[in-house]
Order: sequence, then structure tokens, then C-alpha cells
Amino acid sequence: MENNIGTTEPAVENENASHKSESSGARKARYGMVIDVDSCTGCGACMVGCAIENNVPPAARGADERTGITPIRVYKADNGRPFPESNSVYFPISCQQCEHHTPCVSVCPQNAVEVDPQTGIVGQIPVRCLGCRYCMTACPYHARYFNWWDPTWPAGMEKTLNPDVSPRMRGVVEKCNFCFHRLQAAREKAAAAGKTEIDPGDYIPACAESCPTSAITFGDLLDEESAVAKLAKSKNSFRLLESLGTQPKVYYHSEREWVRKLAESGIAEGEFGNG
Amino acid sequence: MGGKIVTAQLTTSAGRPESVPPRGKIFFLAGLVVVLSFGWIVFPFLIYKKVEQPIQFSHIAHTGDNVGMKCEDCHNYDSSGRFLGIPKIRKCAECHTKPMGVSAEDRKLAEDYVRPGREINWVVYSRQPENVYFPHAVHVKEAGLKCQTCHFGQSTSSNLRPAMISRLSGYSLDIFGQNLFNAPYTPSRGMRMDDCSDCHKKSGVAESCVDCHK
Amino acid sequence: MGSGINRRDWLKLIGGSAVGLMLSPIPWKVLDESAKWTQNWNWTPVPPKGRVNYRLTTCTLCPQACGVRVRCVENQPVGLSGIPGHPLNNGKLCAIGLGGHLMSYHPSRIAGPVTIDAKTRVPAPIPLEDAISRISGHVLAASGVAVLDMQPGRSISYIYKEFLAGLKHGTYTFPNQTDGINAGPVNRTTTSRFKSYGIDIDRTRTIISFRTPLLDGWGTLAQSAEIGRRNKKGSKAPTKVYQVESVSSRSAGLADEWIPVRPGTEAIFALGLAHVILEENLFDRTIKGGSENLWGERSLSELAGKYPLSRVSTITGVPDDKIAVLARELANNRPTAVIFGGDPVGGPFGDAEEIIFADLNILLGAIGPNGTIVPRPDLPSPGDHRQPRVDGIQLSEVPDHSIEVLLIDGADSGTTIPWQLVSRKLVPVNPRIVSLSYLPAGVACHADYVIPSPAYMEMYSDMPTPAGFSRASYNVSVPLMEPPASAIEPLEFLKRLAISTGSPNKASICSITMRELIRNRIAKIFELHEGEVFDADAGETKSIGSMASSRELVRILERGGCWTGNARSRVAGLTYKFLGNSDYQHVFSAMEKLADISGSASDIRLLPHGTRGAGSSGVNHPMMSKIYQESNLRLPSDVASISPSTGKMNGLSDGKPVRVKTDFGQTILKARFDQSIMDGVVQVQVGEETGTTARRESLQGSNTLDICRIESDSTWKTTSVQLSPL
Amino acid sequence: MDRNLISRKLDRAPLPRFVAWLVPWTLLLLIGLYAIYLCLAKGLNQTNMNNRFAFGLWIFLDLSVIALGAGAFFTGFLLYILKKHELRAVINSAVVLGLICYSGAVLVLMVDVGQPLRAWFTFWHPNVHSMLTEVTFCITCYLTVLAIEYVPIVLRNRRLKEVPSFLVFEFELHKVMPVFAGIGTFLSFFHQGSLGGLYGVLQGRPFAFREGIAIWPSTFFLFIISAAAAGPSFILLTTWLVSKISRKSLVKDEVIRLLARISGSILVFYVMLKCIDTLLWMNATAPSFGLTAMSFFAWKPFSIWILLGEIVAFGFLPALILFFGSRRLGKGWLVFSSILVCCGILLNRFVMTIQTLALPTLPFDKFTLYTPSWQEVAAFLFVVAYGVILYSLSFRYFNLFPHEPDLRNGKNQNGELVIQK
Repeated sequence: MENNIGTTEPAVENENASHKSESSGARKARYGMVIDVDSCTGCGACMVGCAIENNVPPAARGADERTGITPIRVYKADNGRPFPESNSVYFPISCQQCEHHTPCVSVCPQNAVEVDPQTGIVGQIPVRCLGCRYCMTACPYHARYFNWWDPTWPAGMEKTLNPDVSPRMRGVVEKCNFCFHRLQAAREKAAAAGKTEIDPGDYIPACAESCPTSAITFGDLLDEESAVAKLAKSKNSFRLLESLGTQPKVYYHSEREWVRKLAESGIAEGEFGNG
Repeated sequence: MGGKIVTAQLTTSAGRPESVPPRGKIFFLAGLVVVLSFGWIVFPFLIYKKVEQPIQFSHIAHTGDNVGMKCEDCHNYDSSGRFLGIPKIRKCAECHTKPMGVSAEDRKLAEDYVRPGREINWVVYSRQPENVYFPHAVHVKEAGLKCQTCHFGQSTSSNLRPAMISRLSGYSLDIFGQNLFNAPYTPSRGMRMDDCSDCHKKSGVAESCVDCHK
Repeated sequence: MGSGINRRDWLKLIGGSAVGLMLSPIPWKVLDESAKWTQNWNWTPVPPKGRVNYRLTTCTLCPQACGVRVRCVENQPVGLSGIPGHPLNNGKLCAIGLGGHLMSYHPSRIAGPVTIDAKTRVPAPIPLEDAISRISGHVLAASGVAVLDMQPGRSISYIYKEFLAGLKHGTYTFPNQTDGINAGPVNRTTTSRFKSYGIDIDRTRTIISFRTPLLDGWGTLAQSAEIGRRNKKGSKAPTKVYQVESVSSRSAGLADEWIPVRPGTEAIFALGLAHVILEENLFDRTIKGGSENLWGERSLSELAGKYPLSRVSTITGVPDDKIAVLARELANNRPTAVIFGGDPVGGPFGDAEEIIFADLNILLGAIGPNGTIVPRPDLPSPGDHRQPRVDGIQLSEVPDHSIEVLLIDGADSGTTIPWQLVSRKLVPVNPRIVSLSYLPAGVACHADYVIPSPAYMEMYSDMPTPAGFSRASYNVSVPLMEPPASAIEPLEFLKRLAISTGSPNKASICSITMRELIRNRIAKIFELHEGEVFDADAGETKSIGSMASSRELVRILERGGCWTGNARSRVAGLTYKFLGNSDYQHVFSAMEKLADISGSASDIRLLPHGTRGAGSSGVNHPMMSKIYQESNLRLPSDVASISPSTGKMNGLSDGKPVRVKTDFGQTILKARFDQSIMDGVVQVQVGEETGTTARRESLQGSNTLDICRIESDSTWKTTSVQLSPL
Repeated sequence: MDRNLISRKLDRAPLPRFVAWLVPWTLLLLIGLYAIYLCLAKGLNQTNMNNRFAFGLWIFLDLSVIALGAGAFFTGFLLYILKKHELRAVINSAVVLGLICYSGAVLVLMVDVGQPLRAWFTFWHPNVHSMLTEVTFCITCYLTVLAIEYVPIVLRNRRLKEVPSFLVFEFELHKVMPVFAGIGTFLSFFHQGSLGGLYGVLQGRPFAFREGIAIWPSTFFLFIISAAAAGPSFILLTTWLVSKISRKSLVKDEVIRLLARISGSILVFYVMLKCIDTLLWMNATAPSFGLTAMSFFAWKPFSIWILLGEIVAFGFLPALILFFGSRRLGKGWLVFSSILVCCGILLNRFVMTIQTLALPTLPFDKFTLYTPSWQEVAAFLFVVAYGVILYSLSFRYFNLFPHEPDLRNGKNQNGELVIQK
């Protein structure tokens, strides 16, 4: 399966978007990011920054790593060798914004998920969602999270919610949407200034903004000049589970060969509980 | 088996002479009519509550010739192009520190709100659900829509009609999409999801949910 | 039955109504409305709307003093981000800093002054007046009063000193400086006499770090990120990083090379390096001249002579050829810097060890005319008359059992210290401990009185230069939120205390507010007429010289600005004392002791450690649950990581509870098998405790550090433990 | 009252015994009801499902009962369309079973989704690409069909029969029954298939993904056929069970054997297809993802045995017994192997649901398992209890087995189902 997203026109081969009209004035974009896993220290700033920006509540009593909500989650992976050869790497995983056969879109029974033809961002509409969780079983990246609890904040903390994001209610699925509201804000700013194009500097997701080592490069993959497009084409950039042919728009980058091998290896093999 | 049917019919017709059909029909119709009329006439008024505005504000008094204000004079944007909606009391205070006219409302404004610096909690007819994103800047400045396109005569209205708020969902009647039996009202159109999507389809912009839903 | 309504008529009626119902809007409308209701549940909070604006300040949640850009809705902070271009954090924040504004809403926040029952540790509210009068009573009766300042060098620190100066036996103390490079060892091994030193990252080509979280947020965020950038393959100015530690930390994972040494043998390893450097004459030529105890009797070379590579290798568990190779690497890729300590939990090294590290620095020319370790001037005090009358001493230097009343400042030091370290300084019979903090966390958990202070973003405060930074710097943190009525500023508390204890300095203390205090200090900085200031509003840097008055400096600093002093020229013409001022025997024996400690390969060693941004208190903002509770990214403090073989050897199983027992107590932790961990080592990450999003009912302040052995030199690098399954 | 509700031609246990029989089931029903209340009121945190196991016991249950309920449509299909008149003996029972299974499934689904009050969005804003949409539509429609098919059975109750218009209505309904059977068959084909498609289309789950024909992955067809095979077996099984419990002979021997034969022959066909499909998946589909099929079975406790078990022990074995033995072998064998068939179906649905989710997809991901919470189990048992109760009532007050009276009067000596103790 070819992985030519970002370099050629992807929307053509995107059956989820192709039936939509192409008539909008603004230039078509394909937003994506390249995460340099060699720079990731696994500090978790992206996870916290994301949660605060997107009004994700802190853990409900009894929530754990399998029922919590972390639209971007940093996984630790290691080379499987014992001490002292052991070595590890951190993979921050948000919605991978699949461009092709987007697994979660076709399965949703009531069109609560779709690929935005303008930006290539996979949108999730919680108020349309009925919480059947079919999309979660469809997503190979475990990037979708279910609201098992009513969202609750410690007393007074709801004052700190971000007005640009509506909190989700219990019983619906949510996920990363590249902080779409920030793109909206950028558009609004541009419109107010009488411009049709947004200033790329105005649109950067919370995770990329908060990464202390600037491991996350974000931008428009269709813009040949953008740093992200260049980096995505580097020979040491790769995507997770490429063999599934979902063509994610989140790339990873590493100079270390074992890391790239690890990502290629597809499904992990081994015994119960390892990996 | 067939035989049984016949006997059965015989017994019944013998048991109760032809009074049966009309009588039955009457009862059936009675039920039908009662419930229908309740459902179409009474019920809609039951699920909406009328909410009066705290102050009878007259747009025309401000936008009319004698004052001649523009919409933007009160409903403006901040530096980053964010629409600020209904102005805070400090805006009214610019003129209404003391009653300007003789009307009771005028006095109420000056005395109950401006002087103590209390905000007026208006009931916004077009208050959208929390999950709706509507950028005024994009619609007004980029697309060049007139305020009236969505807000109709609001700018020339002389009084504020009570808002119709659903007891169940808490949403204003004005923003209902074209939904199941939205009867018997035809509220001022222009702020329903379908109105938005119609216009968007016509002008061919913003084709996806995330454009308007956050 | 003929007349009247019979059952069948009823059926007909119901049938008719049923049909009518279906044709009426009722069922459909209700269906629709109920769906809308689920989208608009009144128990799902609605974010406040309003005018959005940005305000600027400085983070005070650890000494790194990051510049913070605060997004506000109607002046209520809703989101934080770093200030781009800021000299200390260059637009970045750590996981904790990003949620700083949530601290005020922590469910466990202390609502008002409390006394804590010694046994149950359950807090009981007490009126402020009573608290003050009681405390002043204790102070007046006490023959030893001390303030433990968790973040020395702030303006308030001077007021603490001033208050203590008014008492008969006042002691101002602070946790041992452990961070990377500190003045003590440098000044003890050289004739240099600066109060603090930093590292000139830009010049450094090789860094060898002894248990410093170098790539993990050490020093300042900008610095750490910079090292990381240089450390990566294919960077323009590559900096090689060698990480020497027994813990498989994140820095160890990211460094060019991780040299895992047996627990507690870092200094021996350094000695091995020194050995090679001396033997092969690789040391810096500039030290040829004035230097004591380098050669001959009672010298470093003699000491090194006792540790031939073979021996070092057996002690540290690192192959000797590897040591030799590394030594040559370090010597040949100069400028090199040796930095040590700074693990937020692992504690300091002993002075003997520090001397060895300093020696290594000298041998590699790091301290000297073209060195990487540069002196840093001190910040001026907030006013001449506030010049310290009591000198501060490190906590370790405070005589044992000398403190009757201890005031603990609640500032977040970014490091965790074992309670024993404090408690051994206290008188054995009911000492009084007062904590000025807004969370029942860290050492505050051991207090008898807690006076709730305003949280971060609720009061004026200033931030002195963070450790490791090569120049002097000064930042100010301004209040952006109303503190709760119950909160009382440390300064306010001191004023009340000064009055009720009739302190001779009460006039001076009461004469000033935090804001004035800080402004005075800014004025003093302005008078230095040196350095430059980063204007966060304009995003540009101005030289102090270009400014008309200190008022402008005040304006800039009170809006997230950052003043930085001039870079100091490197110290030249120094005389080196390779065994320090202290009697050389002390160094020799200390090394022997280390060699013995690690001697028995069989025993299992407990290694407490922390990650930067894990907070010192063990209670962080609720959103940290994303890292600790809702993912496995970081280990909470109740997990013991062990190598599978060690685990199996002790009959443990992965994920099951384990009893960790030392001579000083025991604790039950969750065993976690991790093959990246050295055999015979138990790694415990002290920091966030699980479930801190929930409210804490009692103030139990226990963590694994409580069962660690505190050595005579106030270190607790490693402790021998027994493991057993439950 | 109770007496006059029971057909004269049938003798039923005295009321007290019947009530005694209902009591435990009612208790179960109530516990389940409480569990369901908890889930609806407090949300799905009451379950042990999680983000990795977004589907759990309940979806497994839905798939299973709907497969077993297939007997209703398939018998209807054979009877009304293919005119297999012998099956009239079990059609009523089949319809009741179908109704129970489907209504039960829908009921559990309503608890399973996070926002039941919005479930109707699927009809209002359907996504035609989604298999789940297909399932939702078909199941709802088919449930209505079943309800309609159930009506005549109810109307033939002794008391209701006395209302002439009912009798007429029932008579009319009977004439159009083939139409409904047709519709039912059509609908069932689709949702049985779509349930298979549910997993077959999962591009992101190489273990479940299958190539297919047009828009339908192979699992689509496999599910239809397996359901068709299991349906008759389930009817056979239940008929046997009911006659055991009620100590009555209910249907003629031939019917049983016929059901066995039908089930057997379809099963043979199914197992063959299943083998071909598995081979295709192992040698074409999985490799196309750069994976070896075996890697999926490397994970304990699910090893290759689960696959072999499904195909051989629960596939070929019963298939052969039923196919060749339906005429000769004793009923014990038939019952035994129809048990195998039903278990086989359950296993297959289990593998598709649970194993698919348990397997890791990311390289650094873990294999995970999940144990249902008591609320989930209780809700599950609620459906079982509900089924038993509804069936018991129907069996008592309606004539589910038309031949039962004749068999009772011993009219035809040979061929009645004699239960040898």
C-alpha cells in the first residue's frame, strides 16, 4: 500500500471526503504533525496541556489507564533487551488523523465522525454521538476515549474551563481534533483583519505548543515549504501501522534504527502482558 | 376451525343487535379527537415557558433617526476578532447614567442597573447550544452578511417579545432545527441549524460538522 | 351491560387515543427534546464566557522561574503557556507549570488555619488569632527557633532572617543545595570565593553528569532543551552527554551513553577517571602551577593510586577499559563539564564526594581560565538595612536537637527531603512545627499548625536565579487571582508574629508590603547598571543602561519580564586545593566507606529518585492524573521497580505487593518488574501519590524516603533493604 | 381464571407449580432490572468495559442470541416459502424464541449505548456506510415483524378466541403470514450478515478484517450461514428441553430429525466455507498487512486451539453427526450435537468480539483481558430470565406445538417424541 499522503493530493483518494463539494474559497490544507521521538523526554507536558486546553476533566474517582481520557497519550516502548543494553523511547499518540479508509468514519452509524475535506482533520461531534463505541473498536491506535463518567471538576475549577471548547457529557466518545478550535480562532482573527488566509503561526495545537523540547512539528503537509512537510519526507520519518494503509497524518521521526524497526513490526508478538 | 368462526359470529350478532358499530366508532373517534387536539393545541404551550426580558429595550429608539446608532456601536469585536455579543452595562452607562426619558423602563435601567453597576441578564433568543460555534467576524466581515440576514427586524424592533424556552431541553424556540413536528410555531427563522446549513450549501462553504460544532 | 360503558368501549377509546397520540406531536417532540436535554445536562459545566485577555507572570512552582503567559477570560486564568523568547524557559512550561492556575482549586487545599492532631493527623480548624498567639507563645518560650526556607534568596527570605535576628537563638536554614554545580565544593577546592556558579552550556562540548536529570528538565527548561538539542544526532554544535547513575532514569535513556554504576559508587567512578587522567597526563595544563595536594603525599594522586582501574571496576561494576576510554574522551573533547547531584529526590552527595567531582572538573579545566563553570554574582538584597544579620546555614549543618520551634516556608523547592533530616534537628520532646503552605503536602504534613498561604498566582513573590544558569537572573510573580479570604501571606503572618512576640524588628518588618519589598529590590538591581532585561510584552531584550529609571524595570519585571546580569569572565589565577580545606583523612576514609558500602554485591539497595516536574510535595494539580493515574507514563510513589531476576530471587511477582524493609522501617509497595533495571536495585520514584485528585482527609506525610538511611554527611543515596512478598 | 385461559386440549401443570417455577426467574429478572437501572442512572462506569474493551459481554450476548434466534426466520422461510409443512409443528415455538432473542438483544443494546435517548439519531441521520446502521434498521424492522407474527399465536388463546373480530383478524393475518415470513427472511439475511460485517470491515483490526464481495466482507456471508445452521439446532434443543421440563411429547419424531438434517447440511456447507475463509485470511489477508496469521495466536491464553476447536470440535463433528446420523442415530446424539452447534456459534461470536479486542494492534501495546462487572452479568441474566418467563407463559397459555394435543391423545403411536428416563 502506497504512503504518499502529503506529497500528492490526498483528498482525491479519500472516499470519506470525496463526495463532499470542493467549492470552498479557502485553500485546501492537510494538517499533520511530525513527532521527533528522539527529542521526547516523556515528561507528559503534552498530555496535561491538551487536557487543560480541551476541557478534559481530571480523573474521575476510580478511573485508571484504561478508563481515563487522554486525547494525547505518551506510551513508553523499549527495545526488549535486558539491562544494561535496554533502551526505551516515548511515543506520544493522539488521533492519527487517518487520510485513507479512515477506520472510525465509515463505521459510525449516525455520521458523528467525518473527515473535514478542507483540512483533512477527523472531526468527532460528541452531541451527535450515541456512545455505541463502534469507532473505538475500529481505531487501531486506541486514540479514542469514552466518557465513562459524568465530567466533573473539583469545586471552583470549572471557572478555568476554556470557552472555546464545549465539555463533553457522559456516555460519548471523544478524541483529538488537532485543537480545531484554535484553527477557528485563527480564521476569525484573519477574517477580522480582512484576510482570507490564516497566519500559520496562529494555528498550533496545545500539545505542540507545550512540548518543552519542541519535539512536535505541526503544519500543513500540502505546503511544500512548511517545516512539517519537509520533515515528513525525511527518510527517518515513519508512521505507525503503515501496513494498514490508513495513511495517518501524524508522522514520527527517529535517527535510531531500532525505533523505526519497532514501529514497522506492526502487531506486537509475545506472551500475555509483555510489550 | 372455519366452522367455529361462523358460530362465533352468530352468537355475537345474536347477543348484541346492530347498536355495536356506531357506538364503537364514537368511542374510537372521541379518543382520537381529544388526544389530537390536546397534542396540537395545548401541549406546545405546556413544554415552552415564556420568559420576559428584564428590561423592555427598544432597538429602534437607538437605531432610529433621532439617535442613529449603528449595530457595531454596541455589538462589537475585540482585538482578536472575537465578537463580544450583548454589551456589558458599562456600555449603557455611557449615556444612561440618569434617566433620559420618562419611561419606567428608562428609569429602571438607570436606577436598578447602571447606578449599582449591575449587569442585565438578557434572555438571548438566539442563544445557541454550548456545542455550537458561530464566528461573527467570518460571517459579517468576510462573507459580508448583514445583521438583518439572521437577526431580521431586531435592529428596528421597538420592544422585546418574551423568549420561548423549552422546559425539557432549556433551549430557545428560535434556534430549533427543522425537527419532528415542530408545531405549531413558525418562530422567526434564521438561527436554526437548517437555516445555517441551507445558506452554507448555497454559498458552498464549510461542509463539515466541525466547522460549526465544537 | 347493554347501557353504560363496557370494557370493549374502553378498549375502543384507548385505541382511538393511541392513534391520536401517534398523529400528535407529543411523542415525537418529547423524543426530540429529551435528546436535546442530554446535550444540555445542567450538571455538565458550561465554560464562562467573556472578554479574553492575556497576562504575564512568573511561575513559582519550582526554582526554575519560567515566564508564563496566562490566557484569561474576564481576568480569570483559563490556560497557561510559556513566554516565547524568555531567557529561562523560552516559551515552554513543564507538566506542572501548565496547570499552575489549577493549584488554587485543588480539592485538598487548606481552607483556614488548622492544628493537626499529633496521633490521628486529622486537622482541626483554629481561629487565626488563637493560632498566632499560641505560636508566639511557643516562640517566646523556645530556646531555639528556626525557619526552614524551602526556596532561599527570595525577598521574603530576608524578612525571615530579619525576624530571626530579633530572637535570641534564631536559625535561618535551607535544604542542602544539590543542584548540578554548587559553590561549596568549588570554593573548597579553589581560592575562588563566589557565592554561586553556573554552567556555560554554549561552550561545553562534553558533559558528564553524575545523577543529574540533565536531559529531563535540569536547570532551566531552556537550558535543558538546549542540551537535548545539541545532544541529538546531527546537531550543529554537538554536545556529548554521559550519564553516570544506577537509576535507569529518563536522562539515562536519552544520553549518548548511560554508565550504570553500582549504587552509591559515583564518586569512586569519578576517582577512576581522575586516576586515568593523572596517569596519562591528560589533565588541563593551566593547573600545572599553583596547586596543592595534587602529587605526592596526602594528595589526589595518592588517593587515586589506591583505586587502580581494576579495583574501581569491581566496585562500580563498570569494565575498566570502558573507564579508561571515557576518561580519554572527556579529556580530549574539552571544554568538558562535570556536574553532579540535582535529582529532586535522591539528595546531595557528601562533601568528600563533591570534592572528588570538583577535582575532576579542575583536572578537565572546567574551573579555570577557559572553563565551562563560571561564577555568578549574587542578587542584591531588598534594601541595605535588610542585609542578613543571621547567616543562613544548610540544613545539614544545623546542630541536632537544637530546634524547638520550626517555621517551614511552603514555597515549592522542586526537591523532596526526608523528614528525618528535619526531625533530627528538632528537640526530642514536643517540638512545634508551623507550616506556611496551602496544601497538606510534603513536610507540611508533619506540622502542628498549618497557616494557609495564598497559592501560586495569588500573591506577590520573586524568583532568584535558578541553579545551573550561567548568569544572575531575577523574575517577579504577580497575583492574578483573588486569594481566598482565609489565606494569609507569609509576610503578613510574620508581621503578626513579630508584633505578638514583641520583636525588636517589628517596626521594620511591619513597615513594608511584599510589593514594596520587591520593588525596592528591583531598584537595587537597577542601581547595578548591568545586564539586560527581557520585556515579555514587547518580546524584546533591552539593556539596563538604556533605561531612564527603575520604574520601567519594575513595569517590565511585573509583567513576566526577566532580568539577567552580565556573563562573568571565567576565574583565572586560581590556586587549587585538590583535597579541599578539610583534613585529607576525611576524604580518604569517606572514599573507603563508599567502597565498602558497595562491597557486598549480594545485598539489595533502595534507590529513591524523582523526575523533574514531579513536584516536591507529592501533591500536584488535579490534571496530573493524566500522567499518573490515567496512563502509565509516570510511576506513582507506591511502585517499586525491580529487575525480573532480582524479583524472582526474592519470591516476588510482577504487579503484586512487596514489603520493602530497612533498618529504619518498612513500607508496602507494588512490585513492578522492569528489565531495564540493574540487578539488586529497588527503584522507587518518589513524587506524586496516586489519586491526589481526591481530597485528602488526614495529613499523612509518609513516603519511601522515611525508611532511608541518612548518612552522617546528610546523604541518603542508597540504603540496604530486604524484599519479601506479602 | 388461569384454567379458562389454558386450551382445553392441553393439560398444564397446576398453577402453584407453575408459579413456583416462575419465582426464581422473577427474582433474577428483578436483580437484572436493578443493574440496568444503575447503568442508565450512573452511566457505564458501572460496567468493567474500558477504552480497550469498548465492546464486552453485552455485545457478545447480542451477537449470540441473534444468531440463535435465527431459527425463527429460517423456519419461517422453510415453511412458508419452501413449503416444508412438517415445520408447522415448531413454527410457533420458533417465532416466540425469535421474539425473545431479538427483543432481548435490543433491550441490552439500549443499556449498552452511552446515550440511549439519542439512539434514534441513527434513523434520523443514518450513515449508510456503517454496518451498524444496517443492523439497527433491520433488527428494528424484523422485531416488528416478529411481533406481528406473534399476534396470531396470542389471538388463538382460548379466551381471546371468543372475541369474533379477533378471530377474524387472526384468520386474515394467517393468510398474509407468508408475506411477513418473506420480509422477515429478507431482513434477517441482512442483519445477520451485517453483524458479521461489523467486524469484517475493521481495517484497523487485522485479526477480524476480511476481504469480501462488493461492500460485504466474507464474515457477512459466514454469519448468515452459521446463523441459519444454528437456528434449527437451537429449536431442536429448546423443543427437547421444554418437553423434558414439561414432561410432554410436543412434536413428532420426524420433525426433530428434519431439523437435525437441515441444521447438519447447512453446517457442513458453513464449515467448508469457514475453512476456505480462514485459509484465505491466513495466506492472503494477513500477509497483506505484513503480518503472519500465527502471530495472532501467539498470545496466551488464546492459542491456535481456539480456532481448531471452533472448526473441528464445534464444526465438523456436529455437522457430520447431524448430516449423516439424522435418520439413524438416537435422539440423544442429535441433541448432543445440536448443543455442540449452539456452543460453536457462541464460540465464534466470542472470538469475533472478545479476541479481536484483546489482541494488541500497536507494536508497544499489551494484550489485555477483561472481566465483566456484576452489573453486566446481571443485565445478561435479566435477558435470560425474561426469555424463560415469556416462553413459559406462551407455552402455558398459547398452543405453541400444534401437534401436542394429538400426541397427548396418543392418536399416532409411532414417532412421538418419547422421553426415556
